[in-house]
Amino acid sequence: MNTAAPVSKRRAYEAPAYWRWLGFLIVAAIALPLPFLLKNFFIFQLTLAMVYAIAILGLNLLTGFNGQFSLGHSAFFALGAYTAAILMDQYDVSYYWTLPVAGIVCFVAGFLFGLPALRLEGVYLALATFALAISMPQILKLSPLEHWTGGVQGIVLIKPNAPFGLPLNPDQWLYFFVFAVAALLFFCAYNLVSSRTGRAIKAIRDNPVAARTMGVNLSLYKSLTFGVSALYTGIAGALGGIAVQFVAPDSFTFGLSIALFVGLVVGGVGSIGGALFGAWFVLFVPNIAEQVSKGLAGAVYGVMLVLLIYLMPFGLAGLVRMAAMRFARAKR
Amino acid sequence: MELFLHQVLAGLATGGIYACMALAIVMIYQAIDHLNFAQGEMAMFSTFIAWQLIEWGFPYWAAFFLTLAISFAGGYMIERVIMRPLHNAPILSHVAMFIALFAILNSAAGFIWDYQVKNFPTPFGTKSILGEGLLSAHDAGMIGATVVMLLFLFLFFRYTRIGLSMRAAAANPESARLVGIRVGWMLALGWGMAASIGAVAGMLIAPVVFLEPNMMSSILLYGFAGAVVGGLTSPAGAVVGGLMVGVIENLAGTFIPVIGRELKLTIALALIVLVLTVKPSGLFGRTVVHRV
Amino acid sequence: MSTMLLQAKNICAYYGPTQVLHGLDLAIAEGGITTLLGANGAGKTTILRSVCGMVRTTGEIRFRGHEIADKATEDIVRLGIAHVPEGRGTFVRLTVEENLQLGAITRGNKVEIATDVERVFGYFPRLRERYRQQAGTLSGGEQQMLAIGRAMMLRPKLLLLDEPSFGLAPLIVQEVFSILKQMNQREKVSIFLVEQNAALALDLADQAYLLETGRVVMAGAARELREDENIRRAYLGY
Amino acid sequence: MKTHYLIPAIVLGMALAASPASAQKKYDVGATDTEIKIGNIMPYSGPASAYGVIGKAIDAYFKKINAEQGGINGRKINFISYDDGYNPAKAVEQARKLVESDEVLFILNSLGTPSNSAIQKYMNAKQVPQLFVATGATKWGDPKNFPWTMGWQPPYQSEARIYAAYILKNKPNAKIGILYQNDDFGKDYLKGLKDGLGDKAKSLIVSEQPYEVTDPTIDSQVINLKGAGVDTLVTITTPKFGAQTIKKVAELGWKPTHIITNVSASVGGVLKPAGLENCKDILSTAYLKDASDPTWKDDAGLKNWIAFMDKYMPDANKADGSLVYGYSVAQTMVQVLKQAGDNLTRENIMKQAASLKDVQLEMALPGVKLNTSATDFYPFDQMQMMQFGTDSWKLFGPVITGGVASAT
Repeated sequence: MNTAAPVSKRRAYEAPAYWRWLGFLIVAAIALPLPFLLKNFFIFQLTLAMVYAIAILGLNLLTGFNGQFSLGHSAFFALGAYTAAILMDQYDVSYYWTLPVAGIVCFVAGFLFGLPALRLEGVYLALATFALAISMPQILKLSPLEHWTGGVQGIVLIKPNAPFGLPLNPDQWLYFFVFAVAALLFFCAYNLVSSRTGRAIKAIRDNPVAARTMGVNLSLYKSLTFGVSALYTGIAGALGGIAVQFVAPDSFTFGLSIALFVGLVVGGVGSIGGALFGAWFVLFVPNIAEQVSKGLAGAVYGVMLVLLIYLMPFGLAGLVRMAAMRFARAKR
Repeated sequence: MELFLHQVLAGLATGGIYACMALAIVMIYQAIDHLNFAQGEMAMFSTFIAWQLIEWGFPYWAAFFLTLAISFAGGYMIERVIMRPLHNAPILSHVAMFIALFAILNSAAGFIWDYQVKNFPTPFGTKSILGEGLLSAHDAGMIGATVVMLLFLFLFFRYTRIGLSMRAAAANPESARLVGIRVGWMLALGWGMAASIGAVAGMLIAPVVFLEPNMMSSILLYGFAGAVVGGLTSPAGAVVGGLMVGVIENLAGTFIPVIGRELKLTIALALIVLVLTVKPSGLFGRTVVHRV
Repeated sequence: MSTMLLQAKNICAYYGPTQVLHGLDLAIAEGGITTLLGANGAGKTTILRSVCGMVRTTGEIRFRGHEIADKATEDIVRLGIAHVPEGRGTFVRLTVEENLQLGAITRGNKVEIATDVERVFGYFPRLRERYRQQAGTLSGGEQQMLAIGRAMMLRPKLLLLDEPSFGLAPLIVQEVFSILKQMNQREKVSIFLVEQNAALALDLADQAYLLETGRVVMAGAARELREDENIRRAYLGY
Repeated sequence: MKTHYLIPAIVLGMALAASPASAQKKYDVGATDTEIKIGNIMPYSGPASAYGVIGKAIDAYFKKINAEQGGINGRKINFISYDDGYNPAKAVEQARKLVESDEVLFILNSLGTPSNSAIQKYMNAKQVPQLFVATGATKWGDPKNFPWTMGWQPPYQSEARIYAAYILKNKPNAKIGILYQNDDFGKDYLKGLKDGLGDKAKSLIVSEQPYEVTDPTIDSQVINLKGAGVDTLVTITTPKFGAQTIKKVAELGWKPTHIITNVSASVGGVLKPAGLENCKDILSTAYLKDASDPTWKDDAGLKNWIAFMDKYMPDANKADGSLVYGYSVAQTMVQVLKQAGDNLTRENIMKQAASLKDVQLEMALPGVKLNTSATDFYPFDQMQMMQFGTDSWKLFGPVITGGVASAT
């Protein structure tokens, strides 16, 4: 497949800045009281949804904004999760310190992987990242590394308690913690995308030749984007490991990459807010599918995915954008 | 040295499987300009249909050709019914559609035929023809059939008008319409042919790995690797690439100490990525030269 | 003046929700060369795409008595309209030979096709030298020749050309345009030419239209337009 | 026909658990006068979906109990089974859903070592029984550290030790080659085999060949084993690779002493596809009856099972060993619930699960009995060796009690 320019070249409808702030405030107003209203299990699920949203956002930075296709983000997710787990398990590092470390490790890994990947485009890049995703669980199982990784048995972690004697249970605390991290990362992503650098990144997606003539250093920007994308996904992995309290090679198979990719598409390629809906899909649609039919859970999931893509070929963000455009036109 | 030879032979036998799949992948790439992630599952599903026909008492070859026809119709229908409404959607939505197709076919096969491994007959027999069972008649037959298919495809694409139309429709649909080609039909035809070739691959592979719903998921990966290393634009490259992957993987697993046994796939993949960074369109792929 | 080959009435065209053409009328005489002038973004390319059914269009387009406004591109082409699109639409991965064969893909008679290939070589001898080469490796001028050659393989009644001079050296442009003139006369093919280079186009054409923001603002014999004061100032630059 | 299939078990259970139905009713979340809620996690989708039928078989058996006996002690069983796609992270989510949202009394037979490892700590912290997990890893019988987790099937290591003992006794100078799946399952077997061989492991094992579940074939590994001069092959594989190995060994014209794990010993699921003519003299062990093995065709237990299958799972493939497995797990559970009587607290469930005495399930081999105690959390720890004849397995030797339970 030709994925050099995977997103539609149509001009995106840009919402005014105050809308974004309004959107954030609405999300916050809904999200913050939730932990006091829901059972712990739902709080945990929402926490996981935010974790996936961060990972999908990371993938979106690479695929949606820079036009590089990746099926290998489960590997960065795993790397982040294992970095956090090993630091906590072997070196008694506090969970919050593991996030920056996981982020940096993944940034470096992503940057380095991005360098040879520079020579690859479209399907070839897809295969290289695919290979990365397939290899990661095998590397994690490798006997010489067993001492750190726990081999096939994985690592069990302890769930952090709320600090400063806050009257929150661990699930509630983790929810707020992840919410804060997610808010920060989404904020950074917005700023990155609309900055000078962000324009360069998008220019590479839309027209690499023109970008080069405009003086954009293609290799540097592409590798950096790869690094930042891996950083996001790695932090998500670390948070995921902490939330689930367990990391093992089987949690980070190629299936995770596929799930993130599907989340990216249904949320909306090239849309930052879409990652939230993508995460919702990744987490809840399999549950809905199995309620419909146990034996055909996979098929039901597939059919739901098909219908969703028919309904909104440009993802939820595309649908919203279209509606907003209609609305704006109608107002005129 | 003996072990080396044995592993090379066994690698060729396994590589035959990959080559077969790689060919099917390149075929659909030629026809629709996409990699289809559901291709392996389509092949698996076709093979189950053949198995069912044989269970119902059809003779092997009748089941074989009937399956080809059914698969062709199935592939054609998938394009018309599922992919057609999406022709304006972005490419990533297509990929998501392939994933959905994968999930549906895999799950449906498990539901209909359950997950017990099934024996699938071979038309070539299992007699050993080289090196005491290293290369069986079936292995040789499989490689032979792959080469025949390759030849057939080469002739079809190179020398028939419809083959030329299909290539044109895939490479540049808009221009193809402008010379009067019915692009929609060509795409559906491409899907149909790819499904049939996948069915052949499935029916050749199943006797070796046993038939079950997850039979193809890993083979598809190796097929991709073979197709890409050989060059996606070159059917012959895909066959050579598939055989290479089989041999390299066996040698890495056997001769690289400590990590080789546990990471043989990883090592094979790393080598492929290395090849690609040196030769980005594969060993035999044609680089498209653009001059403005 | 002979009968009208193509007659368009009140065509409007849209890209998504954006309207590009605003109800224009157009007629192309059989056997002649008609050119369409206008600034960038005036909608010249869109008219060609409308004729070929490549963009959402309303209105009425008749070609040799057939209503074609609601037909699919491939069916319109099969009626005898060949279109050399913007950017030439070359099949870069295919050979020159295959590109030419594709031009005649809707025709069945192999002998006729073979003689037509020879005829194209008669106009463009350079293509014969490049016969087995991948089309993407050709130079810009050669690719333009290939595109025109491919279009002629259809034996069209009407040839639509979109900016054939774009990106070519002046000498090559001269060569291409003189060949177009010959083709028009010898092959009995009418030509509808969209061109930035107004001077060149008006020299070649019999009839001309001037387009501004999706509307026809002037029409007439090419000779008359060339004499027009406004046109001279705005498009010919002297 | 309305038979009480569990008659022997019930009699035994009654005899041993003095008066199970105490007058006082006690409940934890998940149990009421009319209902017992049981949770379960299965890989209905994903790479291990082949095992999803276990969940379906358990469900079908509970349906039968509800329909034919009105449930257990008047309480219907409400069996809630969720899919985790063999993904540990998803298993945690599903376990929490079962415990916190559906409020089940306990979780039964959740499948897979990774998934159970992921939820073990949570279940023990919550003090919710994680009963009869569907994995043979040795770590599930650890009442000291994880008093709320219990295994069910014989530990992989126990089985491996049986093979080790067999080899030491019958082929003291064997050249052993091992083909194993490179995951928790394979590595546990490997450890058991090496532990069982003891000091001689180093000298006897000449080649170890791992494979990945994602490998299309194991041809290369088998060739390496043959090339290393192996004369005793131990095959630690899942069914598909077991069939491939048997076939490849035959194709190579190689005739080692071939031991294959119980997981891959199904006549209908592995040996038939691999070709029965290739299976002569293969060794394995068993603890459940193989429904596809003609040996049992006149067995009363099997007939009951077939009657159950025909009525409650008519579309299922009877050659699938997982169906017998699920059926037997459900029967074990019914036994425990009967013993618990009206005291349906989580603590008592755990206590009753740890008080199984010589329970003979109808689909277990004759003489292979369930036994647990406060210190023994391995319900099945007995197996018998068998050798394949021309079309069926022949049991031989005594019923062997695995060494792992006593060793730890």
